[in-house]
Amino acid sequence: MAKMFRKILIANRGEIAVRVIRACKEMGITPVAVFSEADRKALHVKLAEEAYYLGPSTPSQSYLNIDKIIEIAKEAKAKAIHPGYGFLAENYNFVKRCEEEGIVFIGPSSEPMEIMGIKTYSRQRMVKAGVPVIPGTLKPVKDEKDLQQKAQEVGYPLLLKASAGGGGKGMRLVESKGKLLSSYRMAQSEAQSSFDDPSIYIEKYIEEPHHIEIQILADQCGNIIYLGERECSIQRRYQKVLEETPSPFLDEKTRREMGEIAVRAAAAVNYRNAGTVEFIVDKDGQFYFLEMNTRLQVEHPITEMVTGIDLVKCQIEIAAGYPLKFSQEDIKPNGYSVECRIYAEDPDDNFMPSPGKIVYLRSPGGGLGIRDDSGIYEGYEVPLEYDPLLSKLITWGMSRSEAINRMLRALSEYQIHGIKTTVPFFKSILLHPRFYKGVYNTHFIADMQKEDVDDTEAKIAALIAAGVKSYLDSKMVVTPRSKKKESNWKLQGRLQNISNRL
Amino acid sequence: MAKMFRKILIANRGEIAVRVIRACKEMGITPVAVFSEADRKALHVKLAEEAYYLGPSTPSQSYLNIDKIIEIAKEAKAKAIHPGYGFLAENYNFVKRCEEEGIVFIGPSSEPMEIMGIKTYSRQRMVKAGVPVIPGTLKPVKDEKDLQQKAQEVGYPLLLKASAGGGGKGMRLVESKGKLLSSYRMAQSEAQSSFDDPSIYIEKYIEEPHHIEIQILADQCGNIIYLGERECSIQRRYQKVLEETPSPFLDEKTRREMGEIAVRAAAAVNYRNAGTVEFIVDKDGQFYFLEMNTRLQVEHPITEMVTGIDLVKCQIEIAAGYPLKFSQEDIKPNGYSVECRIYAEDPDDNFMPSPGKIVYLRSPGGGLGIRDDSGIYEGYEVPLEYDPLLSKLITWGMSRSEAINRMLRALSEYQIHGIKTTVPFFKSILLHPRFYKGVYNTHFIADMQKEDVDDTEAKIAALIAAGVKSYLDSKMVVTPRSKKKESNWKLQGRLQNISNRL
Amino acid sequence: MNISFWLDNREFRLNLEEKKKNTMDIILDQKKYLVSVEFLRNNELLLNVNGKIYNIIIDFNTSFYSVYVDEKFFKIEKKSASQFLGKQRAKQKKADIKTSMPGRIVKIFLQEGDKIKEGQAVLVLEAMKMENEIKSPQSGIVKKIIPNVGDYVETGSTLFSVE
Amino acid sequence: MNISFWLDNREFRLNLEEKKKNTMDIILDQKKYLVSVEFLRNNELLLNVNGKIYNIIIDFNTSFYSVYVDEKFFKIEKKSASQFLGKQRAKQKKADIKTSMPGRIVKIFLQEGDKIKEGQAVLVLEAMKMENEIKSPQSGIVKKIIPNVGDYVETGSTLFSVE
Repeated sequence: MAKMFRKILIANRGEIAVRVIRACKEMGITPVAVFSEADRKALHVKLAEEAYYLGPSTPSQSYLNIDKIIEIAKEAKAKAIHPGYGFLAENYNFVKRCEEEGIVFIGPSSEPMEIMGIKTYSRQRMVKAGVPVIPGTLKPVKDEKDLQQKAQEVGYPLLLKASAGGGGKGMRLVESKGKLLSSYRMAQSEAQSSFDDPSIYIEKYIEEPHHIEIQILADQCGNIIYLGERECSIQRRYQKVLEETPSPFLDEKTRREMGEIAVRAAAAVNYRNAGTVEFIVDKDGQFYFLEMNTRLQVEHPITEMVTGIDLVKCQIEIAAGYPLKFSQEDIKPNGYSVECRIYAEDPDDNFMPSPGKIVYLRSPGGGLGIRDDSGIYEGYEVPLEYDPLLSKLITWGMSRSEAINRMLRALSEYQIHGIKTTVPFFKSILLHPRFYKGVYNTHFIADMQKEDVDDTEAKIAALIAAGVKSYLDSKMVVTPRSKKKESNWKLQGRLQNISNRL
Repeated sequence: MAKMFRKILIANRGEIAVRVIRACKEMGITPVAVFSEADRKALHVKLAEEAYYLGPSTPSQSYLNIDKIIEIAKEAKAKAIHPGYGFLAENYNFVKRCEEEGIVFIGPSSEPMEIMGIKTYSRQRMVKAGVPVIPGTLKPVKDEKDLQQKAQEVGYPLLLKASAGGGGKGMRLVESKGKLLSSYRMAQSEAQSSFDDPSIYIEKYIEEPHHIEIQILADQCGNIIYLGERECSIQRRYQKVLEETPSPFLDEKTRREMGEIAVRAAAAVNYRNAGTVEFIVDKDGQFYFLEMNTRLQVEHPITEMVTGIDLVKCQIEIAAGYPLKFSQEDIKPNGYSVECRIYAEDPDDNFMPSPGKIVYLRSPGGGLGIRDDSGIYEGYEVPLEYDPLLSKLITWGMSRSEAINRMLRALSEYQIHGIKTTVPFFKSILLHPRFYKGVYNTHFIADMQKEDVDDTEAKIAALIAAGVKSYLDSKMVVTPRSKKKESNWKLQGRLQNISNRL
Repeated sequence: MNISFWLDNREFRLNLEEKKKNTMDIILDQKKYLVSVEFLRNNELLLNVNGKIYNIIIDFNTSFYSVYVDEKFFKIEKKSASQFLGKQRAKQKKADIKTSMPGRIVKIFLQEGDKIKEGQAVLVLEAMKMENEIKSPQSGIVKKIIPNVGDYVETGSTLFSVE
Repeated sequence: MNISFWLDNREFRLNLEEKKKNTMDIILDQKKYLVSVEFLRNNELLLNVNGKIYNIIIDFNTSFYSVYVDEKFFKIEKKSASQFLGKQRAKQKKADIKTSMPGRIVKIFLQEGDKIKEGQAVLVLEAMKMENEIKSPQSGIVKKIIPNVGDYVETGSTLFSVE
């Protein structure tokens, strides 16, 4: 009979490590955190019950250091490891190593992970399983002759993609025959440098594409269910920015078909764990398998909000050998959910990363349907070494408009000072007529022109504030013996300045 | 056709004012706050879009000052007033005044409020409407002779209650004939001083009672629905401490019966607005009408968590004349929810009030099914003048145990320093075997003996912390030129102490 | 470095040896702990004791440390045993009852000179819309009652003394 | 009291008259505002302007105020018009391009002496796992490029100058 783990090591950092730590605590499992030099004061360390030092800040020497992580797991007697997302989450060598060391990896076994990791493999498998894939080649093109011939068959516009790839690296859009060769060579060299594997395959380019993914759960007893979709078409530089569920673009029939296909895709590789099957959906609602993420997604919370199912707890139960607690019939998504990814980036300066100290923080907790999965706290210094995701603000509503209006309210209460964040950016997305109507595709942000907001009122307030401060500071000098409360504040102000100057 | 308000004045303070302000913002309505001297820096002022000064801190001169509130509403052009709970929420003279002034009171009309306010009136009405009431007298006892005769009919043990009363004031439990007269005289004088109305009526005393209430919604078109129950038996000095829904004590049949009776009770007085019908349920599941609260309840969020319905928005829509968006069939509560009331009281010192400055605050936002309806922020000074409710921590779970374990996790992350709070107290309730099993009645807290927790580990950590601090402070003196980060912290520490000393 | 503290009327001796920056060995009750510490905001410490994590808020004023370990509070005194016992003895003889909260005096049950039993209520303090009975921690005679009915009292101010 | 500020290259004159503690009349652009202010934590103000509420974070360093109004940021300068215009003129002539974030230089496209157009990328700075092109705010000649590929640069340090 399945037995629950006593301790789980979380081989990750930031908000996702915090997320997993909380799930462990709610299950009575002791969470064990690991941290790099830069993360000595990180929130995931503060919230863990145990924490161990990994090494220098560079990922290769800390969160990607397989030997060290295995060593700590053994020392701390953690019988299982949760990889979060990123870092080692889709590294099948790490999974193999865990399998050898007799440590449970909370995720799929290494084989399906390997298949899904290599795009040409997975395309072949999916076709065999009767899962529709984007028209194109199933194998990497052999040479430039082969390339030109295959390109002719597929037709233009087309995409050249790295077989080992992902995340837009080694990808090229080819509009016409003329650009084919040059693009191919660029793609090859980029693929080589990113994945040290130059092999490239061809995909038909889908116009006005939607990026929609299906959440699935598969246990070790062969049960697989789908938990509805997530609309992820709001992207910038192939980076998801905002997600929502259900998708305003899908009809019930397509939704169900995609769910059933996703289950088939998972079954085809003997998948177990939570997983996500990503689809490209064209403007006519035709959908094609894009890739499968064999791990927890950043945007998993919106599915949790409409189903009530805690996906991280499910991952842990599945890994421990428990059967799923629910069948497909039990899954009845309820209401609407939206997620905004709060990044440490400056929306007014071309989304430049903005690491640094958070000197002031007010989070928008409170009220129905608000969730803030955050990895930061006031006084925390956002490190330069890792990705800039600070927090995920999630809202739920009975209607789509309630979820959106709740998000606008929550954003208006979200105050992060000391670094720049994308909080203000979301207002312009959420209030954009095309978003509000729900008619958008992956080109939305690129097409969206930034309309400038009228801030006269705020400007006046700012000038008045400056006036008040300079008046009171001047007064402080002439009359040192003013009322207690007041002088107290002023001295505080002074002290503050001194300590800032250190 | 109904028209939505442009502005709403919130005639309240603390977490409930914040709650209403947020609902307004999500509906695109401008919230207008009012504040007393003590509340100049209160959170409800910070979050409001407009705020006006009411007067001195004493409630009678601020939050109970009807003339001033009406005057501000007119000045600010607020066409409606939300009373929250407490203060003027059940004052039918205020409602009459609003009716005269042509301002919409977001609540029932004055008549049903008046009927429900006087216990003997409401008992009579309910009996007429076929709503079961606790056996006893429907009218106040005329004199001591009448008292003794009626007491004989009702039988012992019995309760003497103030007709105008509520909240345990002017209430006496009489075990036997011998104590009747003396108890009656005490009850009378207490009723006189509390409500300047000495009239007393008799109720049969229910053994091992449960306090369970039904949430209802009634619009102006005659639609009335019920939204399930709330189990409120965890009480201290007639004060609710923790609530949950659904009640672990009720079966489906009783639940439905109580809901239908609650609807009948509301219909009997032409009720409109959100409202709560409170019942006493005896150990055999027999239920009796206790009273009706003609306003929003403190514990309304747990009903929102399982139904997804925002009750404050419903109140506002009803007051504006909109019909309910859902019928009884649409109401399908989902999952379990628990609320812990975080009070500024010292659980280790007989729940002494603990006003003062909150020097450090970490709220447990984050994760699925967590909600913190709070009226405080770091740096806020909890005033002495008002009730000690700081925040309501609410969790949701698919199962009752998930909701409870989530609450335990959230409480473990809730750090409020500078004042004493009831946060630690809830752990002992939630972990108590009788609570966990769900077999408890209103005597639970009184019966519960405080088992002391083993804090050896924490003690050792505290001693080590003191050692580290005194070591580093001593070092600071001898070597002033230590590393930047370190000395920075130390100076901060120093400056802190100085400013504290002001 | 050796330090001695008092906690719950018991003395604890600490031996502390710094290994490298913010990392030290600490011996307490013959047990050795590997401790590393991070400094967050003023007075906020992140303590790692043999891998176990503790969130600490610590404040030092004149004679004692106020330490919060997660939500638990400890008062750790730094003064020497003799002083300490001295104060203890004093406690036996005479007790000044101070208020742990500000509020208004609404009732006084006794007068100076009255006999009083341990746990007997002396007066009622109202704060935050609640009436709170202030009881005597020991039996004896009421020596002094400072405030009058209606007075407003600050936190820490003496209400009455029992001897 | 009269104060003058510069915001977005425009001068604003304020007249401020304190009525009672923390309450004042302020005249700005011929409009009069009734202002009351509450002081929260250091640098945090709760401003009430004719009944409207603004949450303010304000910091003064040497020559300007950094003011956050809710989530909007404003830089309000206190220096005199002459200085200000002086600086403006300077800006026209020569531009030192500073980095608004720390990071590592991974590519440099141009050399000193090269012609450059407004908006053209000069180098690539890597931070937080993203490569960011640093562009020139104006056309001209690249006068200096300070860092080399592989260098680590701090916030505010100059990357290159265009003239």
